[in-house]
Amino acid sequence: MNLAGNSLLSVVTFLPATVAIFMCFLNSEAKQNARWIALWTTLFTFALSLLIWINFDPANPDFQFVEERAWLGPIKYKMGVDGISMLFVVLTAFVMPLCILASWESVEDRVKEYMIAFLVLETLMIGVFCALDLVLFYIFFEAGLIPMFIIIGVWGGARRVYASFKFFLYTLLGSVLMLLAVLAMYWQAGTTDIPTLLRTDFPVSMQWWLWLAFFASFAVKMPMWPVHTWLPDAHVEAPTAGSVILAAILLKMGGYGFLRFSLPMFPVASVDFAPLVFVLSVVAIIYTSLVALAQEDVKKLIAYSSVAHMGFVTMGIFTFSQQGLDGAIFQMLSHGFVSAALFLCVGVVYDRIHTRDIAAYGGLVNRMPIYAFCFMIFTMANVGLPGTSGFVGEFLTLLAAFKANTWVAFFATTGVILSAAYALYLYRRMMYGVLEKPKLKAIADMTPREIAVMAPLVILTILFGFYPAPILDVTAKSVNRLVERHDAAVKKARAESATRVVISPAAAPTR
Amino acid sequence: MSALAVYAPLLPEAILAIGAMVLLMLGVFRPDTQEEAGRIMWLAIAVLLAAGFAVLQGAGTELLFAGAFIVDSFARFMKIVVLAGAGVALILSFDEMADRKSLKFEFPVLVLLSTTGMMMMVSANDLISLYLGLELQSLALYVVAAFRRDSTRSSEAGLKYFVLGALSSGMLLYGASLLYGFAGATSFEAIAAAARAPDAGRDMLLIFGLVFLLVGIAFKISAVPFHMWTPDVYEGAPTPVTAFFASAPKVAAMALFIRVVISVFAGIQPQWQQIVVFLAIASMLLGAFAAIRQTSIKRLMAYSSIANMGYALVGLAAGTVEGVQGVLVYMAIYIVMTLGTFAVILAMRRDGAPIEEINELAGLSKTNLPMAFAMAMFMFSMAGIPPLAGFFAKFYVFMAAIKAELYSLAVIGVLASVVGAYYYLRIVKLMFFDDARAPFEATLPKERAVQWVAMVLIIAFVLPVISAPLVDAAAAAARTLF
Amino acid sequence: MALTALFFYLFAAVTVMSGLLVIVARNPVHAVLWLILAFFNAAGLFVLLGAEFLAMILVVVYVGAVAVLFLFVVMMLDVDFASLRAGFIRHASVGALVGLVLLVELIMVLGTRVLTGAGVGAGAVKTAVTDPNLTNTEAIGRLLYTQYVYFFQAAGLILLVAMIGAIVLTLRHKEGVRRQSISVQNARTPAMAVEVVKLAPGQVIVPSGERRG
Amino acid sequence: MDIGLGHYLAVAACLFTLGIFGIFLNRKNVIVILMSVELMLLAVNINLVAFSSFLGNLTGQIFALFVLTVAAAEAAIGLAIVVVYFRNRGTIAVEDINLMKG
Amino acid sequence: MIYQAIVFLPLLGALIAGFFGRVIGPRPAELITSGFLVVAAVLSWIAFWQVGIGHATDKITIMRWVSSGELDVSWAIRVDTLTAVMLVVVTTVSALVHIYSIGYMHEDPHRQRFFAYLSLFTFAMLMLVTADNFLQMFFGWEGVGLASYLLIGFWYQKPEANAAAIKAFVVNRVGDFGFALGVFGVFFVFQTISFDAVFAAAPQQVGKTMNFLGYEVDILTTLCLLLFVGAMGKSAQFLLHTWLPDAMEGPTPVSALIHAATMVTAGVFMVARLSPLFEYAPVALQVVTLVGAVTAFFAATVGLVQNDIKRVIAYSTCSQLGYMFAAIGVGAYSAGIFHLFTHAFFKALLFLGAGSVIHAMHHEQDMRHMGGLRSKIPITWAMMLIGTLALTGVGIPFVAGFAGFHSKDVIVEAAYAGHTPYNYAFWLLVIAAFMTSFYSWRLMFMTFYGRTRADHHTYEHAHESPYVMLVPLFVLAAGAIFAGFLFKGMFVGDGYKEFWGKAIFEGPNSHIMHAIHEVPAWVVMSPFFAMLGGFALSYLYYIHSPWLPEATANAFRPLYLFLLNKWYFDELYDRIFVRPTFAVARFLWKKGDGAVIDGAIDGTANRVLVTANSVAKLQTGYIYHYAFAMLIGLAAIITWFMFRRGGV
Repeated sequence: MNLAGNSLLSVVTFLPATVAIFMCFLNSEAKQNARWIALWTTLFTFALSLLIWINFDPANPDFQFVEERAWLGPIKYKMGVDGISMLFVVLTAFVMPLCILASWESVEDRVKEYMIAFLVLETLMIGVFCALDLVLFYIFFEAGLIPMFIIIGVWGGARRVYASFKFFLYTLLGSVLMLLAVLAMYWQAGTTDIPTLLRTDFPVSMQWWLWLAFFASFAVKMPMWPVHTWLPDAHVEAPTAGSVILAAILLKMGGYGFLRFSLPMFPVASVDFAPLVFVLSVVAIIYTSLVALAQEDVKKLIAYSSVAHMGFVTMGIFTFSQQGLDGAIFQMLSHGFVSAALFLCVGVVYDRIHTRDIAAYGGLVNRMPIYAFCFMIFTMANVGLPGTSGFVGEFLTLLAAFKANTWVAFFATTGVILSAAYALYLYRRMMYGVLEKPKLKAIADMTPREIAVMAPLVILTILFGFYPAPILDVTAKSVNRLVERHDAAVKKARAESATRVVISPAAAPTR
Repeated sequence: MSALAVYAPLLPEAILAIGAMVLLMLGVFRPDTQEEAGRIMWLAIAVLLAAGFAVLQGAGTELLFAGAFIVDSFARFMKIVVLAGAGVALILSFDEMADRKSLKFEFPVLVLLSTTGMMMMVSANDLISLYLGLELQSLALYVVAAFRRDSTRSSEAGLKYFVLGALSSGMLLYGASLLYGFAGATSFEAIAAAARAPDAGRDMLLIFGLVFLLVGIAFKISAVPFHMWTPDVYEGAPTPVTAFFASAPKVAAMALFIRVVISVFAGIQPQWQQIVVFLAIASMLLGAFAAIRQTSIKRLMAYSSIANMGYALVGLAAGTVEGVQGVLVYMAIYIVMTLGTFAVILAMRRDGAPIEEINELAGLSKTNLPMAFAMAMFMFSMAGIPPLAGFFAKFYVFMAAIKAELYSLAVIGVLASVVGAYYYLRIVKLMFFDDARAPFEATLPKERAVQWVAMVLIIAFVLPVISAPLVDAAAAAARTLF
Repeated sequence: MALTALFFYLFAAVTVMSGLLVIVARNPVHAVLWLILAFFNAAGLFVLLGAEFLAMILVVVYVGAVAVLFLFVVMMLDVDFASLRAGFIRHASVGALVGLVLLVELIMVLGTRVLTGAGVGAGAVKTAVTDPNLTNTEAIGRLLYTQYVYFFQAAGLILLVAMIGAIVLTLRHKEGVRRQSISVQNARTPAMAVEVVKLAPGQVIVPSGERRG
Repeated sequence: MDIGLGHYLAVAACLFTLGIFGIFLNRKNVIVILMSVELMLLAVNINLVAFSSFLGNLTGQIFALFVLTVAAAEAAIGLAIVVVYFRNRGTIAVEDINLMKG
Repeated sequence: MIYQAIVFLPLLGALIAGFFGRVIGPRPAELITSGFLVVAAVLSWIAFWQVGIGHATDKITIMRWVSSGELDVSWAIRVDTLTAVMLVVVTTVSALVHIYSIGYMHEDPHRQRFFAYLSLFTFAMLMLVTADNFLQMFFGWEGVGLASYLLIGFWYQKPEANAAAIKAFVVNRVGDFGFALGVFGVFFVFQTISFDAVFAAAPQQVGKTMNFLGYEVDILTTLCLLLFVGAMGKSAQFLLHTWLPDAMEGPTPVSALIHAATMVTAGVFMVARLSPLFEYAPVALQVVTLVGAVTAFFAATVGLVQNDIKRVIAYSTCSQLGYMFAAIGVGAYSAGIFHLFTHAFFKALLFLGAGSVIHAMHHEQDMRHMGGLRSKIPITWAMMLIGTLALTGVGIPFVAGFAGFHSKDVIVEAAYAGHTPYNYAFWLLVIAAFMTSFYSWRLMFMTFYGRTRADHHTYEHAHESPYVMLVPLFVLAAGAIFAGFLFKGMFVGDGYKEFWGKAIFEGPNSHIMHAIHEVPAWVVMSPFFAMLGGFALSYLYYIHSPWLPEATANAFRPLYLFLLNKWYFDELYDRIFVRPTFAVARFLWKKGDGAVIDGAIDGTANRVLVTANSVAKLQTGYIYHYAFAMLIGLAAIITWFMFRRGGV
């Protein structure tokens, strides 16, 4: 446990930002230097994050690698990971070098600043998953908006201004309400320490409001229908690596938030609001799948499919069962590299043809077999084919959903059909057919650098499809305890309300 | 000697007043040149420093002149902020005025006298000292607003500020007279004691006094709907003067506001709370909305300061120790952000004059990245995005509001902050996303220093080294009022 | 008693009437004159209230200085009086309504005010009580230079600011206006004053001293 | 028919309202606005003196004294600003004072 | 070890051919994959021997897979007779198709990929048949779907192939939708998805109900029906059959392997595998029978008028799958599986033979452009003849015959013995048998007999296929001839119980296997006469009076068109599913996301801007307005307190 000292998490978290600060003093002309420094930093961070995984004790459901320091009065600097959060840290650290590599040639303008933005973003994202103090979490959660805003706005596409503003204001609007809830929790519980809050029973009527406030934030971040429309715009306009980060990591923060806060801290409200989440999830799955079917822009299509996949996540989370939660976490992780991979794939052809219009492609397999292979793997993972990582999460969440509500499972499972339709339709339009567009005649297959980016993703997609145990084992104990505590809390609250004069939930006093 | 020692708490004010007079003499009897005026400027900064040092010497709560003058931790905190604001504003005014060959020794003298007035406001513990301090401050400010007397805009700014200021001080005085009638005395203790009487809240004399008095002070912190002067005056006044307007006087007026409601009207908290909530909501909303369509940076900053005052009032509305602490932290951070922003604005010069239009910032990141970065940090901080200091400022006031169960106020506040974020983002967008224009002239060392210091403070606020002293001092200061 | 009442109503009515005329007068010069009348009558009210010193000050300072200053500026600025007052009525109705509401409320609350003693002035500091043995002026003077010396000094600073402000804003060193500098004049040497020029026959002298002040 | 505090306060209230009225009713001449302010201050002074007299307490009168002092200073500065403005614009009509708005 | 080898050798082959195909070249890739498959096939026969005769059932756990809470699923190989039968079918046909493909695909530049896909398919199919739990079965289920998709779309430059591939995948997904729900339901009810545990617990659930979509429904019936939806999709049963004919866009060996012999039978296999569940869900079984019988009839009617040689066989496959389901539905699992077994041989034979014809005709598939080929490609003709004889069930009643004779007759008897209402299953199947005979012979006659209708050039260059293609035909022909006769005893004979062991469960009330032997003689004879009738009619139409088909078609034009257009299923589905889906998709995108949600957001933003404008307009620049604002503020606050009397 103490192998890497007690501040491994802090090191992993702040290493990229520290390097970013030093990079500020780098000569702007030395583009290559900036790239290499960023690459080595992210790789080293990834290596360190693997150290976390190696030293992580899956049998222990508690927070591990805990660090605690005094900070701002009642707000402490407290970091730690458990089975729920640890893998997100690794995922973030894993995706980062790929992003740097993916931007190697496509970003020529203001390279140093680009790399700095990404490194800072990495720190903030890892911080979100490590923070064990509510305010600290909020700071990391929210601060990520700044570099992302800059990344979309500076290096983005034609409508980047609209997209970046939409992204920023949409998510800000969601999270400011959460901030108020955080404060209310602080006054109620007297602390913002997450482990303590996890054991705090909030009054039921308060839970409702807190839950709604957190929901506002996480639903936007997820994003859930109908607050998802920032995502297609942001994805489409962001540079490839930006889309990757958005899809792979930022979307996961919402789901992580549900797991870390909404479920364990407001168990009764979660149960009460579960039908709402189910409805929204199901609508997200069907609605956005359908919308994806109609897309003419590759990135938009993938973005919409992300929304649909996140629908499975929220659905799984609110089944309150081991399978549902395991599945949701797995789905998030899997989506983390699958959607990242899909965006990277789009980036590969975008770098060559500079269009995201599906109609501009066709018959790519003729000249780009390796690319077509990778794309096929990820398409299949996106479709949720067994044997790819995309399947496990989807299956577990649906399995749990059936237990919770057959209607939900019924409608959500139709997503299986729709996802096949839009994904294969996309593949067909881009890859298959005769290569007849003049622009594509000379298109070249993936370069070794691009293959180096894709290969690990392909391997992981397949590996975790066949052998998901490394992930499921890590999450099992923590999830198990979460579920048990949740059940106990709900039972207790129900017993209490039964002994009191029954107040209908709709008439719950509004504080 | 020992007789004089009694007056030790008055030392900072005395230093300022005497310093101002000495500098005035120097200015009058030395040749009327730019160099000489510059020297006097430096001396004025030295006087401010000395006063600040004197403020730090005090401890505990001390009363002078039969209780008309009070020095406590709260006053000391606010005085330091005021002095810092005034000092930095002076530093920022050098180059701009020197460039226009309009450096005059009267300017630092007036700033010093105005600062003296602010110090008196902060220490006021009597309606008369409140009024005199306020007027000393205001009269000097009227003059500096119109300071560029050959400029139509500047004199219009001065005129508007003066007319409305006179109106507001009339209202304030009317309120003061009613309070005097109500309590039979002008000292805060007496009024507080009277207001604590059981049915005081139903006595309309007291209520009217409260309303008129608060309206007068609300004008000074430019809370809506008493804010109307702010955008015009900010726009018209010379930019360094605007920087000054946006910083120290706001702090002093806020200090006054806090002391009046917390220690004078403690007995009728529900009543003043309603007023403060109204002012806070109106200010936050108007500040957020009206700023969106602005094209002038200074007007934008005016609306921004209106909104910021609204947020500060959110903390005050709570009426608790946490609330006051929040306001104090907010004001301190606000000063840093504002002066930093003005340092950037003043540093961006084309054709020998600082820019006025927001659009001229376009593409700044390509021509001067460090400055664009600093500006972006200030903007994000103003928008309240963590981990920048502006977030913590809002954090503390909303924390207090939540504790006081002012939920709807808090919700409106955060929603307004999202609207407000839009126009801050717009500036970042102009600087980073848009195409570059001609680069600005070489930046000025003083402005650069100010903007760097401010930026470092804003970013490094997450470090306890920076934030803890401020937060602790604010807490201590807030406690003395209760 | 009745006399007091009579005088009160006289002074009060004239004060308010002239106050009204100040704001509705077409000619600003008239307005200033109405203002002076209002001040005089207010001074009368002060006398009724036993504040002789203030009444005097009001007349001396206000009528003697401030109002005259107004008059001076009004006349100096030479405004085209004929065109004034044209657009008086435009938003007057709404404004009048709001003003009226305010007035009614103020009079409702204050106009009926009687000092009951209870609650009012409960914690009043007793140091400034009127001493029947002293004249009003003397009593004020004693207080002003002892307990209220701080305010006195502050008022001094305010006047200083007013002075600096007025000077800094209005004093102009007009270009092209010749000023007398006595020290320079006294220090003049013949060399500075006289220029010796050697002339060739028929040559014309261009006076060079013309350009120097 | 006793003249009480209320009478004086009512007179002051009338003057005060007139003062306020004068400010936003006047469209033509800034100086009249300054005079309106003087009316307001006069109202305040009547208030203070009346209270002082009825409370038997001199503070009000002293306050009024300071108000007079400050009012004089204010008038000086106000007129100075008006003069400066007039020099720049050649007018002091209130309706012309709107270079800056929005 | 032998089982692992059987299952993973194809995977290994697929990986080698797929990843290193371009390095090692096409020929080694072909040889490696085919070689591995041959080995696997041989091993499968050994396994069949061990299990079928030696009753050496086994269960081999390979690796943990998904474990989450109570759910604990491993990769495992379940070996029992059912598995063994399927292993034999899959590996044998697959090996033969691999070999055949060496010849058939020898001009294709992407042969490595083709072989990789074939082997990958085989692997997935083997995973399916060896599954020990629902999840692994689902894996195989979807895996074969993927391989099918890849292989149908193998000629990716053909738009029709791509469309057919997507159609196959998506329609299969519709079935999988039901299958998946079934699996979820199984887990919900049993807390496990391992076969053994579920089967053991099934009897306790008899008669119990659960809530499904708001209705209280019988547990086992519901689960079985859901699972059967999956089978319908995969086995192209009525309503979900539309993908199968289109799948003929793929290379013909693919049709033989996937769309005749193996994958499409997965549904049959699944229902048989789940017999311990279905046996307790009689309602579900009745549905199975109904769907099977209707499919058998429906597909046969369509087959009557198709002109594409592969489509005829495809509809025939569809129809034959209906037979299998009909058998299973009445409880005669072993009969169904037996037909599956024999069908694999003769249908693969027919497809490969058709492939040989197509090969000879330079990828001409329309029978109207064939004819008279017997002399050109006699070996193919002979093979096709054997296949037709087997398919139509030629044999001597009560004695022996071709493979189809044995298996199909058992099914018809079972359908009779199953006592469906009005014996509808029996009659539908008999009529279907008649039609089967008709269209099979029609195919033979149109292709090989009469005067050729092919263009001269093609006809002249028609040539017999190479031996690498013919040898697999020989093997399959042997199977088509002898499989029924040889294995009848084992599969459905007296020793069937011993042979199947626990692999197939028969409910305590199930006497169908006995009843089969006691059906009246006319019942036994009926398929024979149907077959004869079909042959006779076909001869009349296509040899004796070739003008008759057109005359009949003209006489019954609506009916003809109805059949020719496959009962208008594609059009119908296009109208009610595909087009509305795209319309709705577009609507949701443009109107839902675009107009409503983004409209609301942009509208809010616009409102903010408008408000901002009006707020900014308040700032008029006039002092008196500013003062007025202050006055209003003041008056408002004062009035507020006046009305509340200072109270709160």
